[in-house]
Amino acid sequence: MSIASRQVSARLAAGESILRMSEAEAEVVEGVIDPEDETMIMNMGPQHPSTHGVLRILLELNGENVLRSKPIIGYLHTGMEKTAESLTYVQGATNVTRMDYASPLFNELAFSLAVEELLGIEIPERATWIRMMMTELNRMASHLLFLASNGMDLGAVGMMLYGWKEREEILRFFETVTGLRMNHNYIRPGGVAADLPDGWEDGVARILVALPKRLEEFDTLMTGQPIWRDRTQGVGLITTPEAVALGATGPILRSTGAAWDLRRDQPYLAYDQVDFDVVVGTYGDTFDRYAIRLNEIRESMRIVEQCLEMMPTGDYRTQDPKVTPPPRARIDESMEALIHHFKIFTEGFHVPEGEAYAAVESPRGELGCYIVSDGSPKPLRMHIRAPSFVNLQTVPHMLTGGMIADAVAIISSVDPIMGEVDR
Amino acid sequence: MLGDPLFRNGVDWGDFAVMGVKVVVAFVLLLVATMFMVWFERKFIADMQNRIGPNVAGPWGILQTFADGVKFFFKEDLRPANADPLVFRLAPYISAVTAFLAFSIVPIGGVFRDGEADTGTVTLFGKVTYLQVADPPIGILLLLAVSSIAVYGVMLAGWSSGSKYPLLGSVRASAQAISYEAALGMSVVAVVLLAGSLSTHDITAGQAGGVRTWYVLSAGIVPFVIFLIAATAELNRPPFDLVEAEQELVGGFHTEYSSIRFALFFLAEFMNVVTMSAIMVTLFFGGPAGPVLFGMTWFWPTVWFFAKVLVFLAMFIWFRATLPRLRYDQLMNLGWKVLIPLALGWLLVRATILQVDEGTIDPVIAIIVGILAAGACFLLFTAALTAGDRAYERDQALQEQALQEQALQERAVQDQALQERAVQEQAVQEREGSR
Amino acid sequence: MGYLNGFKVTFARLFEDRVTTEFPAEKRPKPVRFHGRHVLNRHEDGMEKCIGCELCAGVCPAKCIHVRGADNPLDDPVSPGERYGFVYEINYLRCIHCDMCVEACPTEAITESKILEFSFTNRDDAIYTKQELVVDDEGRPRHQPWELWMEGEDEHLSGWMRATAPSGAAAFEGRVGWSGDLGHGVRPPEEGQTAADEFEGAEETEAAT
Amino acid sequence: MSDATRVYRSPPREGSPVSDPTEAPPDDGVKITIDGREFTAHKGELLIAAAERAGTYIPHFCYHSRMSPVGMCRMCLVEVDSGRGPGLQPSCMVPVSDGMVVDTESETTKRAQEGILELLLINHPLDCPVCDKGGECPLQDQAVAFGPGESRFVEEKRHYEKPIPISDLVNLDRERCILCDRCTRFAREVAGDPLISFTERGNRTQVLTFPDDPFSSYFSGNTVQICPVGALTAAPYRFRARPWDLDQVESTCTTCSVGCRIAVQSSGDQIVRRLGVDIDPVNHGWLCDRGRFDYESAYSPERITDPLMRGRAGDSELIEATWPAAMAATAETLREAIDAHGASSVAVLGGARLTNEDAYTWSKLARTVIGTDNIDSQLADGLAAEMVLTLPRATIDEACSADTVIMFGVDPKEELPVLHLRLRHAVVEDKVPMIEFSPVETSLSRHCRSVRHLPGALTESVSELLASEGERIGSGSVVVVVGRGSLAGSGEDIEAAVAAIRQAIPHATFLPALRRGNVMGALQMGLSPGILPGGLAFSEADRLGEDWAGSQPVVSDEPGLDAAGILAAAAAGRVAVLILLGADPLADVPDRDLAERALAGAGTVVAVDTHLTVSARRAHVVLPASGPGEKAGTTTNLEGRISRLGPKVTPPGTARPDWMIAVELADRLGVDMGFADSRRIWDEISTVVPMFSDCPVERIESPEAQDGILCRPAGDGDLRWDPPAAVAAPPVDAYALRLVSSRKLYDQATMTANSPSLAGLAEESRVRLNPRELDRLGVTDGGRLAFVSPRTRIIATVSGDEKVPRGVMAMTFNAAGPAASELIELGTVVTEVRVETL
Repeated sequence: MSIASRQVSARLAAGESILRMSEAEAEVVEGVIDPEDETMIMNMGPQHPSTHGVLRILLELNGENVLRSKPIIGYLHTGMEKTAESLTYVQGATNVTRMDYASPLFNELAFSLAVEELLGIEIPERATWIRMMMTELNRMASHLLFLASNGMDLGAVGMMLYGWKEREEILRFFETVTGLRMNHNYIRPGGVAADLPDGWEDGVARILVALPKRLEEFDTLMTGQPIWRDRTQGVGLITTPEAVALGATGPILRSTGAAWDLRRDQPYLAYDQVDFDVVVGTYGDTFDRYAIRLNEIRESMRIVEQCLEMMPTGDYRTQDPKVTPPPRARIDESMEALIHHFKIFTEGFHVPEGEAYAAVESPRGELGCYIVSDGSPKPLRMHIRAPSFVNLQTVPHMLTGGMIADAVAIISSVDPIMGEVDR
Repeated sequence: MLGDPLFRNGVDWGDFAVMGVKVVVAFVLLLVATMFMVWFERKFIADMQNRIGPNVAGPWGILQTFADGVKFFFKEDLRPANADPLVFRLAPYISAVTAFLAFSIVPIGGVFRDGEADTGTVTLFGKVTYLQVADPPIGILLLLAVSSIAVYGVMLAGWSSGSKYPLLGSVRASAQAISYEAALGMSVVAVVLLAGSLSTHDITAGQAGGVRTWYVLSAGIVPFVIFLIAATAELNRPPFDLVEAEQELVGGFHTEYSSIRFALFFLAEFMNVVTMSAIMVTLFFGGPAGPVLFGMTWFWPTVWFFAKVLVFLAMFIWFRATLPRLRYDQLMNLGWKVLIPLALGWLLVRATILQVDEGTIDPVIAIIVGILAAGACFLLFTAALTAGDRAYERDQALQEQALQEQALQERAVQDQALQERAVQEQAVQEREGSR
Repeated sequence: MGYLNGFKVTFARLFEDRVTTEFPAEKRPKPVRFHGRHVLNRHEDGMEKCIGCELCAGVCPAKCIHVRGADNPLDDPVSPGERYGFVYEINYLRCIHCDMCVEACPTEAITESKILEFSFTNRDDAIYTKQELVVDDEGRPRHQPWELWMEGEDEHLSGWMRATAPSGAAAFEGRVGWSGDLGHGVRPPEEGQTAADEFEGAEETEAAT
Repeated sequence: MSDATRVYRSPPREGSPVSDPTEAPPDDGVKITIDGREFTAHKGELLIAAAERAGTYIPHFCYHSRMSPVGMCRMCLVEVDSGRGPGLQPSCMVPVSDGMVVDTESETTKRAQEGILELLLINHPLDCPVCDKGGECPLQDQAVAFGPGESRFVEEKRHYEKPIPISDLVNLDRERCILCDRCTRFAREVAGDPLISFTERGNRTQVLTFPDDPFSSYFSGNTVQICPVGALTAAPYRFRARPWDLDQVESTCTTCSVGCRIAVQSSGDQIVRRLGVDIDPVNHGWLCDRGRFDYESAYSPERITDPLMRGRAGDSELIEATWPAAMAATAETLREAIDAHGASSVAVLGGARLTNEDAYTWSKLARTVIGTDNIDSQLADGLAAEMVLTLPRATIDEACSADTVIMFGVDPKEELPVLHLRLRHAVVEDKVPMIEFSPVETSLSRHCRSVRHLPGALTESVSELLASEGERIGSGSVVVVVGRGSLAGSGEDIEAAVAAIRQAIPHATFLPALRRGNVMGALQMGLSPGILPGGLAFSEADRLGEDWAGSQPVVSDEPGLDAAGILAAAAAGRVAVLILLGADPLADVPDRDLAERALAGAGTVVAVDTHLTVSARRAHVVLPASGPGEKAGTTTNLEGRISRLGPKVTPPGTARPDWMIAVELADRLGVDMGFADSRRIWDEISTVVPMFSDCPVERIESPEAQDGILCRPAGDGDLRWDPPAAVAAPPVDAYALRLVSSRKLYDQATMTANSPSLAGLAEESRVRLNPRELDRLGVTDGGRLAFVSPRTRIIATVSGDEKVPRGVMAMTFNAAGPAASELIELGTVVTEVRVETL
C-alpha cells in the first residue's frame, strides 16, 4: 500500500472525509473499500425532487450509506455571464436578477454596486436605505423558502406550505413596489427603479407584525420536534477550517462557529448604521444551518424595522444626467433631456475603463460581481461569484458517511440555487 | 364464541345469498371508503395548510378520486426494459388483493350487548348474521398473515422494476415490515389476552360493556400506542413512509409504475389505511359500540363504527401534516430497541395483572418478581444498546492510534527530507563559497 | 412533549383562513405597478401614440419587440408627426415583462395592462401584432380569445412607473409625467419621497427648472 | 476563418482614416504636448488631426479630413498655449507649431464644449425618436459625452417646413441643421456640384438648394453620410431601420469597376443601407448614388428567386422549376450539343457581374469540362482583352499624382463616378495637368486641357499632340486613362491611340477605365477567348497544372470566338447552346439587331442571372444567381486591386452563387471540380495561377485586404497584343452626323432599373445636338427628328447642347425609348447617321 493510499484509508477510516478527492485518490478509495461489499453507483438528479432543480449527484452507496459522492453541474447553464456582455449596463439588471432567482435583489445589488464603483458615483441616501430594506426583505423571503424546502426535503409537507405562504406575503409586497414578484429589475446602477409606493410602511409593518408569530410556530413545529432534531443534528458536519478551505460562505461557514458576515465585516450600503447580530452555529451540522437561517430572519426583521424608522427622504436615483434618464416630464421640453433619454435607453451609459468587484452578503453567502469595462456601454466581461456554486463544493465532503436521507438533508441545508450555480 | 350464527343451522342457498350480499357490500363499502379517504386526506391536509384542496370535480371536489381513477385508466402502461415482466405485473395485484382481504374480518355493525351469549347480530332477509364478511376463529392471525403478504406486493414491485430507487424502496419495505410486524403482533397479544379469543367478533363483544371495557383502557394505553405507531409504519404512512419517500427515493417501490398498475398500489395503500383504522377501532375502541340514539337499532353501531374510523383517518393525516420523516436507522432503532421490548414488557405486566386479578398469583410476589425481571431486562437492554457503541469506540481508538502512527511516520519522512535538504544546501553554499 | 407540540400548530391552522384563491373564478387584485400584457395607446382623437421610433425594441433585453417605422401618410395620418409604427409585434414567448420598453417609450405609447393570464396553443398567437396590441376606440385593450379578462381589469393601463419616473428626482415628485389621454387617465402622483415640509421647496425647484 | 467571424471596421463616422500612430515621427516633425504627453506631428498638420493620431479625440462636427477646414461649429475648441498663454482655439483651424501645449481636458475646454453644445441644441428640434440619425448621431453622441446634460433654454425654437426633398434621394430638415458646412463644402469642393449652400444671415441662416434647382448630384448620398445630424436623410433609407438593429459587414461595391469600399448594413436579413468606408487608395469614403442605393434591386419583383424553364414544346412560357430539373435539362442540352456539334458549339457570354471565384470556376468549366473557348466577358462594348492585360497598369493614386494625365474614351463622371471624384480632386485641387481627348465635352473638360476630335479621329488627334508636345510630356510620369466612351464606333481607334502613346512615351502607364463591376477580374480569370487565368496564353497552359494543360481546346492554338464572333455565329445558327452569364446582350451589345438575331438563332439559351432581364426573358432555362451582398468571394477593380466581398444576407428564394451552378453543371457532366466554397476556389487560384501565387487565402482574409491587394499581370507571358495600325476614319460626310453614344450613370442597366429610387432618375432616350445644328434643322428643344443609319431608321426627341460640337450627335446608350444600339453596326469605325425632319 502506498503512502497516499494509507493516508486516504486512514482518513476514511477515521470517519474523516476528504475535502477533494482526485481521480487517483478515488482509485485508492476503491482499493480501500472491500470489493466484496457490493457498492452501488446511483445518480441522484438531475431529475430528482430534492436536488433543488437540476443538480446531479453521483453517489456511491453501500446499502443506504454514502461512500463518496460527486456533484455534477451544468444542466441549467444559460450563459448569463456571456449574455451580460451583450447587454448594456442599463439592461444588465434584467439579466443578473435571474441568476439566483430566490433572492433576485441581491444579484441586482451586487451588479449595481460594481457598476457604481466603476462609475464612481454616490448613491442618494434614500436609495441606499430602500436597497437595504428591500434586500433584507428578500433575505427573509429566501430563508423562508429555505425553511419550506428544507421541511419538504425532510418529509414535513406542512412546513413547505407554511414557508411558502409567509414568503408569498413578502413577494406580494415586492409586487406592489416593483410590479413583479421575482426578477424585479428594481435595483439598478444609480439607485432603484422607482420610489416605494404610497402606503409601503403599512405593507412592511404588516409583514413585521405577522411574521414573529409564524416563526414561533416554526420553532414549535420543527426546532422543537425530536424527529426533526434527530434528522438534522450531527448530520453533514463541517469544521471552520474545512469550510474556509472550500471557500464556503454564508450560513455554511457561520454554522461552524465562524462569525463572518459581509454586512458586518465589510459593510456596504448603510449596514454600519443599523443594529443587528450575526447568527452563528456551533457544530457545523445541518441543524445549525437551519437554525441560523431561521434566526437570520429575525435579524433581518430587526434591520427592516430600523429601515422603516430611519428611511430618509430625497432622491431615489442618482441625479447624474449621464446615468439616470431624465424626468419623464422633461423629455418633451428639453433637447438635452431627450437626447439623454434616447441614448441611455438605446446605447446605455458609458462606464469608464477599469475593473471592479463588489460583494454582498446574499442569503447564501458572499455574492460578488466582477466587471471589467473597456469604456463601452457594455461590460467586457462580467463574472458572478455565486455562493451556491462555491458552497456546492462542500457537499461531497459533508455527504461522505451519511445515508441517502442525510444526503437529501445536507443538499437542502446547502440551499443551492441551480440558476446561480450554472449561470 | 360460536362463530357466525348464519352457518349454525347448516348452509342453504339463503345463506349463500346473504354471504354474497355481505361480500359485495363490504367490497363496495371499502372501495367507497377508500375513495373518500383519498379525497378526505387531500381536503383535510389542505385545511391544515390553509389551502382549499380539490374543489373542481363534483361538489367540494368529492369526485376527485374518481376523476383521478379515470385518468389513470387512460394513461400509458409503461414497463422498464429491465423489469421482470411477470413479477412486475403481479405485484400490484398482490397489494390490492391483500388490502381487500384484511377488511373481511372487521365487524362493522351489530348491536353488541355486554355479557350476551350471541350478541352483535343483525337479521338480514330473515337470516341472523354478523355484520362482517367472515369471523374466523383465528381472525387476528389472519390479519397479521395478510398484512405480511401485503409487504410482498411492495417488495416484489421494487425488486422487479429493475431500477435502483425502487430496489432501495423494496429493501426498506422488507426491513420495515419485519421490524414492525413483531411490535404490532406483540401489542395485539395484550388485547387477545384480555379477550381470550382471536376472533374479531369476540374481541368486539368483549368491549361491549361501555367505554371502560374498551381495550384501549383495560389493556392499558401502551398496546394501543404501540399498535398505532407500528400500524403507521406498516402502512408506510408518514412519518414512516420511507418506502416511497418522494424526496429520497422518488416514490420508492412504485417509481417505475404508471397507469392502472400505479392506481392499484395507490388504492391498496389507502385501502390499508381504512382497514387498519377499522381494525384499531375493533381492537381498542369497541368496534361499533356506542349509544343507540333513536329507532333503527342496527343502524347506529355502524354509524359509530365509521365515526371512529374517521377519527383515525384524520389522525393519520394529521401525522402526515405535522411530522418529518424518520431516517432508516432511526426507524429500525425505534422498532427494535423501543417498541418490541416495550410491547414484550407490557405484555408481561398486563398478563401478571390479569393473573393477579384472577387471584392466581400473589400480588406481592408478582411485584417483586416483576421488579427483578424488569431490572434484569433493563440491564440486558442497556448492555445490548451500548455493546454496539463500545465496539464503535474501540474502532475509533484503534483508528486514531493508526492515524497517529501515520503522522509520526510522515513527520519522520519529512524530517529526513528536511535534513537532506539542509545538507544539500550546505554543500551548495560551500561550493559557492569556494568559488 | 416535543413530539406533540407540533400537532397543536397544525391543528390550529385548521381554523385559519385559507390563502388560496380559486384562480380561474376569482383573481386577486393586482397592484398598481403590476407588469402585465402590453397595450399600445391612442390619443384622444384616435391617433396612435406610437411613432415607430423603435426605442422599445432597442432597450428590450429579451429582443422580443419588432418595430418598423414608416412615413406617415399625409392624407390619413396614423399618428401625429412624420413617422408611425408600421409594424409592431411583441413575442410573448420571449417577453420577460421587465417594463424597460415602457420606460423607454418617449410618447407613452406602450404601457402595460393588468393581465398576465393568457396562454396560447401555438406560436403565432404568442406574437401579438399591432392589431391586437392597440387599444380600441374607447381606449380599452382588445380582448383576445385566449386571454382571461375580469371585470374592471382593462381600466387602469398606466405604466407602473410613478409620475416622475424614471429620474427619481425629488424635485419632480408630484408632477404628472403621464398625460391624461384616453386609455388610462391622469394618475395622481404618489407621495412619500419628500417629507411634507420639503415638499414646498420641491415645487419651487420645479418651477425654476 | 469563416466569413461570419471576420473583423469588420465600422463605417467611418468622421470620414477620417485612422492613421497608424506608431508611424515613425517625420523628420521635419513638430513637437507638441497634448494633455501632458509629447507628440511629434507633421509640419503643417492641423492640431485636431495631430491629436487624433496621438490618440486624443477632440469632439467636432464640421471638421472632415477629406475637406478643407472651416471652423464653423466651434466644437473643437481646446485650450492651446503657443507661448502666449493658454487660450481657446478651434483645433481644426490651427496648424501645429513647435512647443504648442494643448489641454483637451481642462476646465475651460470643458466649459467651452458644454457651452457650444448647449448652444447647438437650443434650436434643435425634439426629433430624436423620429429622426433617422437617432442612435448614430454625432450630435447625440457629443451631447452625451461632452454636454452639460440639461438645458436652460425655454423659449420657442426655430421652425421650418420639414422635411423638404431637395432631390429625389435626399430630404432636408433645416430645423435639425447645425450649420456645419459639411454638405455644402462637399458639394462645392469634392463633388463639384455646388447646388446646395447657405442662404440668409444670422439666426435665419440655413442650408438650402436654389429655387427650382434640385440637389441632383450623382454624389448627393455622401452628404447624408457625412451630415453630423439628421438634417440630411436618405429617402430610400427613410424610417427603414434603426442603428441598433443593423448588422453590418464590410464589402466592396461591384456596381462599377472602381471598387469602392463599402459597409453593407442589413436589418432582418434585408440589406437596408450601404455606406462608404474610407480607404486611402480608392474611394476616400465617398460613393456615387448609384452604388449607394442600387441594393434596392435585390428586392425588386423582377428578381429571380427560383429556376425558370420553358416547356419542351417550343415557345411556351417560362415557368418555375426545381434546381435538379433545371440543372438536369441544362446538362442534358450541353451534352447533346457537344455530342452533335462539338464543344465549340457552346458559347458563354458575360461574366463581369461575377466574383473572381465565380469567373474562375466558369472559365475552368468552359475550358476543361465543356471544352469550348467561345467565351467572352465583354459584350463587344469594352477594350481588347489582350491590351488590357498586357499594358503596364497604373493605380488611381498614381493617376492622381502623375505629372500628366491623358484621358480618352470615357467620361468618368457618368461611368466611374468615384474615379471622377479622385481625378477631379487631382486636377482642381492638386493642379495635376490633364489632357483629355473627347468628341463631346465631358464633366472634366472645364478643368483641364480638352481636345475635341471627331468620332473615329482619336488617333490622329493624339498623334498630333504627341508630335508637338510628346517630348515635354514624356519627360515626366504619364498616366493614361483609357476607356471605351462611345459605343458607336469600334474600339480599334482607341487601341491605335494607345499604341501611339506607347510608342512615343514608353514609360507611360495605363489605367483601363472599363465599366462593369468585375470585368477586370473576369478577364484575369480567363473569361476571354484565347486567354487563360492569369493572363496566360494557350501556349502556357502547362503553367496552370494538369487540370488545364490536358484539356482539349487549350491544346489547340486557335482562340475561340469573342463576343462579336459568338453573336455572329449564333445568328448564323452555329451556336447550339448559348450561356448568358449575367449578360443582357439585347441591352448591352452596341448592335441590337445582331443581338436579336443571335438570341433567335442560338439553339438553347441558358441565362444565369439575378434579374429577369430582356435577354433572360428570351432564354430557355433561367438559373437564379445570388447578387451583391449575398455571396462571399473577391472582386478586382480596374487597377487590379483584389478585395473581399462580404456576404450579409441570404439570397432570396433558392438563388445560389454562380460558382456553385458551374460546379453542379460540371458534376452533372461527369467532372468533380472539388469546390465546396469560394475559399476553396481562391485556394486553387492562388496555387495554380502564377499571377496570384503571392496572394494566398490567408492574405486575402487578413486585415491587409481591407484596402485591397494589388495583383497585376507580370506582362512577361506569351500573351501578345497586336495593336491595329492607325485606323483611318472615313472622310467626313457633310450630310451626316457622326454618332457618339455613351452611357449615363442612370440608364436601363439591370440594377439601376430595378431600384425604385434610382429608376426614376434615368433619362429618356434623347439625341443631343449642337444648338446651331438644331437651328439648321429647324427644330427646337424637345422636337422630334428621324435618324437613319445603314441599320435602321428611328425617331427620337432632340435637345440642344453646347457641349456637343457640330457634326456630331450624342445619344445616350441604353436609355428608355429609341435605342442608340439600333443604329449601330458592330465593327464599323464610325456610325454615320443622316437626319430627316418629320
